[in-house]
Amino acid sequence: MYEQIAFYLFSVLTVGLFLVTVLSSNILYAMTSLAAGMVLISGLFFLLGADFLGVVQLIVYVGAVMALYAFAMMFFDASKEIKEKNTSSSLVFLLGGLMAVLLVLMFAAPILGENIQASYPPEVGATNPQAVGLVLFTKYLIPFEVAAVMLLVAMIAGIVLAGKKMDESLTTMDDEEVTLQKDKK
Amino acid sequence: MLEPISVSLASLNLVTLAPMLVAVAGGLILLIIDLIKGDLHKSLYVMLTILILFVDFGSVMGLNVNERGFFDVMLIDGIAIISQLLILAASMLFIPLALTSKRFHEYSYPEFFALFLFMIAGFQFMVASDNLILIFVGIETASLSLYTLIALHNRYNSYEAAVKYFTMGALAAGFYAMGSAVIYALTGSVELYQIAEVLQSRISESSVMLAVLGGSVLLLGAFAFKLSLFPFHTWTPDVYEGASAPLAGYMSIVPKVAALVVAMRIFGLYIDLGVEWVRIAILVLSVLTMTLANMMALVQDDVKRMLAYSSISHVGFVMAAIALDTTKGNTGVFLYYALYMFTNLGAFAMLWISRHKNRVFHKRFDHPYEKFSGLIKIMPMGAVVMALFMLSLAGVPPFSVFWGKIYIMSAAVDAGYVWLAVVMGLNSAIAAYYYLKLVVYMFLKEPEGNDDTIYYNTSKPLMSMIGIAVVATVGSVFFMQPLISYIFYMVSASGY
Amino acid sequence: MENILSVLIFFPAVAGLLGFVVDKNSARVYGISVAVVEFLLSLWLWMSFDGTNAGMQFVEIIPLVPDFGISYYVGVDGISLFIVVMAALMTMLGMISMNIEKDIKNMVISLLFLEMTMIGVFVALDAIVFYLFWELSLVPMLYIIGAWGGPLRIYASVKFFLYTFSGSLIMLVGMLFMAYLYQSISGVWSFSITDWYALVLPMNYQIWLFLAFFIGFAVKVPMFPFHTWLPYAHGQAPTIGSVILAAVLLKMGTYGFVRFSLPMFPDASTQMIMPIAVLSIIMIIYTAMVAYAQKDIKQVIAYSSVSHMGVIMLGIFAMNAEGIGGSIFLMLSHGIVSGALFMLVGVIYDRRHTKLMSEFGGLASVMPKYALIFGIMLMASVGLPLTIGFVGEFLVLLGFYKVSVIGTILAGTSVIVGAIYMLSLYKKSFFGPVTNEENSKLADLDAKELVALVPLVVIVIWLGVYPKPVLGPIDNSVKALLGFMHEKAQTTEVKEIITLSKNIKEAK
Amino acid sequence: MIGLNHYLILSGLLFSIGLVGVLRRKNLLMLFFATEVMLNAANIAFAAASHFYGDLTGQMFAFFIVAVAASEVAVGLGLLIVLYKKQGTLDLDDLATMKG
Amino acid sequence: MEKFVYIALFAPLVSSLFAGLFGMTPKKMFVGVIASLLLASSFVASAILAYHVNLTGSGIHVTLMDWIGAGDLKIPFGFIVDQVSVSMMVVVTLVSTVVHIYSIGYMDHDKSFNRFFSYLSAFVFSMLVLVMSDNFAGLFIGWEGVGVCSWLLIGFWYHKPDVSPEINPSISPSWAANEAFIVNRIADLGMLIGIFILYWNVGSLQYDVVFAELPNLANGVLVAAAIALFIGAMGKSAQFPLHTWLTDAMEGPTPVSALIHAATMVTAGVFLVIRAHPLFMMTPEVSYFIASLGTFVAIFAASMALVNRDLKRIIAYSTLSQLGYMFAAAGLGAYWIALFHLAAHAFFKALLFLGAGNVMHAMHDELDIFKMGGLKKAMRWTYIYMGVASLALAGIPPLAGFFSKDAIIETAFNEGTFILWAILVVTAGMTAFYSFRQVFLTFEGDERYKEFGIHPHEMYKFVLIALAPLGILAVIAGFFQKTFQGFVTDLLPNYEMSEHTHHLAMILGAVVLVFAVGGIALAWIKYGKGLKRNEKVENGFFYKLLKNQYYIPQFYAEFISKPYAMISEIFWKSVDMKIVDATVDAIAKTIHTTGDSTRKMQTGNLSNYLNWMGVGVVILLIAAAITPMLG
Repeated sequence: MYEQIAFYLFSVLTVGLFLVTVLSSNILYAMTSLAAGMVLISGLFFLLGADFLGVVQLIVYVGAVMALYAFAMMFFDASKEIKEKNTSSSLVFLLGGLMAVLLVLMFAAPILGENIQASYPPEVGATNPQAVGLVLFTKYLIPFEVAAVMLLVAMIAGIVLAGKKMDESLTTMDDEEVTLQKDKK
Repeated sequence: MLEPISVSLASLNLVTLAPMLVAVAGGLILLIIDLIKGDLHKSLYVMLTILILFVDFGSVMGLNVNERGFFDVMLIDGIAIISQLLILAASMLFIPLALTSKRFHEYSYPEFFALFLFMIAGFQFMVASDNLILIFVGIETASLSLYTLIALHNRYNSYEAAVKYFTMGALAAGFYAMGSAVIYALTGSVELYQIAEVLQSRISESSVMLAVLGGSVLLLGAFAFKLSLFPFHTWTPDVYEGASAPLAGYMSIVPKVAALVVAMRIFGLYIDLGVEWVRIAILVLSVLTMTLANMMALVQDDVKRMLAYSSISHVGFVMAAIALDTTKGNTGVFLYYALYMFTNLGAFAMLWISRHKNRVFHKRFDHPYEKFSGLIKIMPMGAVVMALFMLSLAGVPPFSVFWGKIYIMSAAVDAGYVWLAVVMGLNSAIAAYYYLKLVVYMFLKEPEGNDDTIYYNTSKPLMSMIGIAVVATVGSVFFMQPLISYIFYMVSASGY
Repeated sequence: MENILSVLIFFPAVAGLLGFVVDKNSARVYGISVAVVEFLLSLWLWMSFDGTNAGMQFVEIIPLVPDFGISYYVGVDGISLFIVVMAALMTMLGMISMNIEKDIKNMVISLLFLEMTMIGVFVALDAIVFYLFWELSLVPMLYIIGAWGGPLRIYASVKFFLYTFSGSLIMLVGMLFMAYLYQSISGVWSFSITDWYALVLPMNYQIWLFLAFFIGFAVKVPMFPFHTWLPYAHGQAPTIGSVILAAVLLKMGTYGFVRFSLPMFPDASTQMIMPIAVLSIIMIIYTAMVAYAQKDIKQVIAYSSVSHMGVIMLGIFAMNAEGIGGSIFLMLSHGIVSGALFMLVGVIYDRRHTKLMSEFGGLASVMPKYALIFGIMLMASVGLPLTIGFVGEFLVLLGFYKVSVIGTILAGTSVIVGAIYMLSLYKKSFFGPVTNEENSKLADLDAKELVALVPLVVIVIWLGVYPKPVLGPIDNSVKALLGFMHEKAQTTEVKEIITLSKNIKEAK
Repeated sequence: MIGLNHYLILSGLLFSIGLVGVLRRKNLLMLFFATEVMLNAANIAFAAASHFYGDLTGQMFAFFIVAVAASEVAVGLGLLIVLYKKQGTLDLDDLATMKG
Repeated sequence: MEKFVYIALFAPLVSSLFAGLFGMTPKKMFVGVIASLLLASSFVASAILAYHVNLTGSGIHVTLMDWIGAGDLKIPFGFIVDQVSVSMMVVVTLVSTVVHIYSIGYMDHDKSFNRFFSYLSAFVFSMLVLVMSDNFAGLFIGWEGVGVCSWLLIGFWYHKPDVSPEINPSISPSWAANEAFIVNRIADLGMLIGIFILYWNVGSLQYDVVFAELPNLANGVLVAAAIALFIGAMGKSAQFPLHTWLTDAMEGPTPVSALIHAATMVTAGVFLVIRAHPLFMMTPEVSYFIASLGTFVAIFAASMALVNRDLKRIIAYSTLSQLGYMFAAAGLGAYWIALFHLAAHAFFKALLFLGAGNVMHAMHDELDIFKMGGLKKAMRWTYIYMGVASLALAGIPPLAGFFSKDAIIETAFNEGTFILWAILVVTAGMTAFYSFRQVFLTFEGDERYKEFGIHPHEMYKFVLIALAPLGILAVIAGFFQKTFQGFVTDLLPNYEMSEHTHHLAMILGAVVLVFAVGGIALAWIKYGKGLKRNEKVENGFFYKLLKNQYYIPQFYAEFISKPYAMISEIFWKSVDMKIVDATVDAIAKTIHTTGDSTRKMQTGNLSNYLNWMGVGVVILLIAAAITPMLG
């Protein structure tokens, strides 16, 4: 019973919050509601027994990602009301609406397969983080490592792109300018 | 406490991982070298990269067909091997193009080469797995690197290109995630062979048909973006224009090959299951793609954008072969790219060596047609080589792309899709027009502007790369037989 | 020399490559020397050819892509032999008569490559090799028209290229389908034409395949209504380009019908006799009338080519030895005559830089030798007996009479309408007083031009009086072809339409 | 009883909301928010399916999606920074020099 | 004997080639002489052959080599010298020799003297091929060959400009040449069809094989073949409605008119009918049609000759008319009579033309007989020659024309075709009238030429001497009628008058003679004393009709030539350029515009791009949703 109440509560709230995120013209509202929606989603994860995922959601999304966005927002001086031109395209809402209708249609079907053997059921007696850890470090070790590489790439990319060296472009400089600049150093 | 799990090293089959490890480790080595001593010349990095790729290539060659590794996450089948070889070969052709006589921004970063290697690792993971998770992570690794590589060219157009590519990529990632979620919800698995089994049993449930198709649609959307199928192709010309010429050439091959392999795995599965709808959807998309892209290429004013549209059209061509879902069709995909690779890289390299830092001929375009006016008078060899590439792209025999074309058309005919072959033929005819346009400019028009500055970016390595491309383009007929039999063997061995 | 065909194909190509090294001022001589050697080689081929053997000779097979059934497979029979010789001859004479100063080296190299492709098309016995040369021939021609042509040259050359290219891509699909059928029946891939001959296909396949091949060939021929690229191409091309185009390239289309359509799809071919005959007759009369309306000498000859090609088409679909043999002979004669006519137009164009008839008049008084040779070629073109033009046209009409009387009468008007436009052309430019001052001082043919033209005159008369050395081998191969078609035809009606010569019937 | 369908429908709705955001946003930063919404929607679906199948794979996928989202943010923000330095705005209507 | 065949045949060819060698050089007298000698040798050889044939009674058949061999078709260069062909050979070579000699004088001042001989000898060669060939294809070679030579020779003075038809109905030599060639080509098509019919029904083109096979053929085939071959004959022999070219052909030098357009080439049609008599004998309907058409042309042409003022054109009309007689005879089955008239006509008509040539020579190419008169003083010999020839033409006994023409008229009576007979008789009277109208206007009466400051003079002596054989033959040829009949009827069917006709022969002859003499007398009355023009008559309808050749040339110009040119223009400008080519270009343009409009989706705006992706996925999803519903 409480599960139902929680689900509907969380659902309505997330939908509402995300609607604010995509519709609000104030970036601060948008970001805040996004963060709040993500918190609620972690609540859904807990509801589904995915404790570890819920925690990750909280830490990574709400903690890290949102913090990054916050910094970015400050960097871009975007805290003030943002004026977006030509946003009220009816096509967008038509597409979104159609998408919603179609997805609902699709998901309203008895999608849950019967007689499907779970490939990686949680280890008996393990808590959710333990079970996740077991699968993650056996079956999904490789994706895990690749994800590490991916994060490394992201890090390098972030550093390189945001770095000072990007301020001057060798691409558009003539050869003389390039040597001149080198000499300056 | 939980029992410790023991896994024998042999069962992991680490060798399947070797190629990617080489690439990743190589990338790390480059980073470390940079840390130890900065200010090293790019030629060092270029050569090291080539060496790493060489080792990588060797380790792929050493793989046995149809092996799995690492809890079956890794799947080394024939198409994984071929596609990795293609990716590596194209990369080896691409990277020496960094050795231009002029300095460009991206090559001043050692990170450029590290990111490049990570990207290759990403592609390799992508093709060497049938696990949707690893595919996803591989795609993202590669894509994120690629966005950065584009932006590193460091001029306004390249940021614009990177941002466009990135944003649309993010949307595509959303489609991919959602599509996988649908499939997972349907089958409880993210591994294609299991998905196939479960779907086989559920295909008769009419109530879930929408879900089955809907999942495929979302995935198709994601891959249509990667492969730049109409109407998901819109990023392509802009990104190619914004990226440096060699990178644009590279993008028209390697990411496409990787995405095609995955598309082959996923949509081949659907078609094998008898979901004709997917086949029709792909056919419609690919026909639209090749036709409309051709028509748009027709009206371009810039050679690079024209080549961008042409590469879209080529993808449409190849994608149709996937819809056939026959061994011959799939063989054709790789054959096509193996042949197209040389020609297309050669064409983009020709653009690269004619690249000016400032736009001399046109205020917006780097490579307007006018730039090539009367090239035969200014630089006969250059014009002949470029014309060769253009004719090859147009499918004039006996140049390389022709063989790919007839192989795929033949596959279409074999599969009973004669109309498709006809459409392909007519499209080739349309395509011939815009390739010819460049030939016409080069051979039949009088030079415009100052003559001597056209091939200004040239250097020995570039010339030798182009030499290789020319030899491969012209002499393709002599290695067709081994190529076809090798690819056919590999594809049929992996059951596609 | 068993591999003479390969030598013939690749000698000009190699020479063309080496030509890049040759100095600009010597390029002409280089080109002529190569062309002469090539022509001598082709004569050698003729000499070593066994005229009594109707089958393929000097066959070479080198597998290229065995998995896909592609091999380098060449050979000649009586049908292709003379076209090869003619191609070499016309290239040689064209090169001799060439009067181009600009970028002469590029021109010579293009011509040599073009020669390779032309010979390649006619000796190829593998569909892919055939297609390869077929397409490749477009490239040098594109360059020749586009670089040395008139004011509309780019439009003309691109139109030429794209039109032919589009058509041939449909043909390519046909070839692939043919290979597929072969594979599904025999289990192995093969693009060999002689292998394909062995296939007996059901009617509906034959029709579709016939149409696919038809589109490719018809554009090249060019058949009405696919002919409009031709006036542009001829109108804009430099003399040498028109010569080669008219003499050899157009023959690729009609040759294709003989080599592919007839023996592979005998039933469909007989089914399609009437539609093709209608198109051909329209071609003959309609383009002859259009030719009459032209103001430009070259355009007249260009349209007349279309008209004559209509006669050739008609002969091919006469389905008897007289008609097909006549067609092949007419291909040769049209090649020589129209080539010569284009050269002659080039002569006057070089002198006056115009080709409009209204600019001329009374040339016969000023340039008697020129007028004489033009007159001979004109008479050959209108099919005067004892010139080369008559033999083929006579045989074609004779052969087609068997198919349709009305058709023959209509097609026979070609002897009338042909005379009308040719004679009015001759009258307007050569007869009457010299009205234009500029014409009164024109120099008659010089030595170079005579060297190019006199051999053609000799051939025109020699083969008109004594066509046997050429007609004999052609006839042999054609009879074999018909015998083969007859055997392969599936219904008795078709067998009846395919008229065998009596001596074949007796032999059976 | 709350079944899988409930979660999936929620996921679908959120996905559509995210799509609307992606399609209508002109500010790049806010557009990125919308992509996060879409990825989160997928996460819900994965977690739910994982729960109802009693299978951990879905959670794994969700986990990696989170990682991907984080990486994307890093790279995306990096790109935005260079762009902002050059252009001074994040409005994507101003981002249209290349077209046609 | 074979060597005489070859001498007869190839001497003219050698002559032509020899003269051709000097074709572009200034006049060389020896060219003419050698050409004439070679022609004479050809004549001698022909005469020997004739003697031989007469002696042995059988023809000589030689085969030089193979010409065309394809499929079952085998055409050799084969020649047959039999009674028919040898008669033709003798006539042709005799007239040719005379004309060659004549031309030495006539073309004296022409700068293209050598070229002329080349063409003329080439013509003789072609004509000999025509008559000697042993198969239809060989005949066709000669047929076309004489056509080309005729084209060359009519257009010999090609440098003359075009003038309007009011000034000169023939416009210009080159125009007339082209007209002749093209009209002949129309007929040649018929001939070709005839050849095809015979080939596909018989399997050979050899005369002997074909004629032997004829009885086995269906009647329809025979009729078709006969009609087709006769159409060919109509062109060469300028029968209505293909007759207009012959008068225009008078633009050529007069020796050409004498040789080609009177004596030899134009009779090729008659020769064809005679040669193929087995065929025509089996198709009486066609033969009757031939006879009727011949008769019609006889009077039709004669009527036009009545009012014409052009010296050569009058003779040309008379040629036309006489050809009509020949066809009438041939069509009625009297082949030997036709051939006899052919030969006799050749002599006196050539003489007439050559005489006219003398007049022209004297009158500085003036042709209008209204501007002549009283020339008899200056040109006595010519007057005699032309007078004799005109008498012969008018059929006054005992000249050649009397015998030959009378026989034809008698045949018409004999066959019971009285209408034809009547027409032919009337025509005979008309013939006499216009011939002598011309003679009197030229030679008698007042000397009108003096107004134009012309000083006529007689032709060279040697020319006049050379005309003597023709003059003599014009007088005496008729006496050999029986000999000739005996000679050729070895091959041709004999034609004898019935008893009834035989009895009436004298009366019939007298009727004709009355008409002839009446005609001459009328001519003398009207023109003997000088030219008196009658405005009223000249403005009359009939006079105008005849003067304008029944408006047939105008009709052809308005309803054939002009529409042809117009349709050609329409085909080119409207159909070819605006429809066929425009369609092709429109396809290309459509592709191009589609590209141009599609490229608009590439706005450069990221938002649009994202929308496109959204649209793509949603459309696919909708399709996916609809598909299962559709099943």
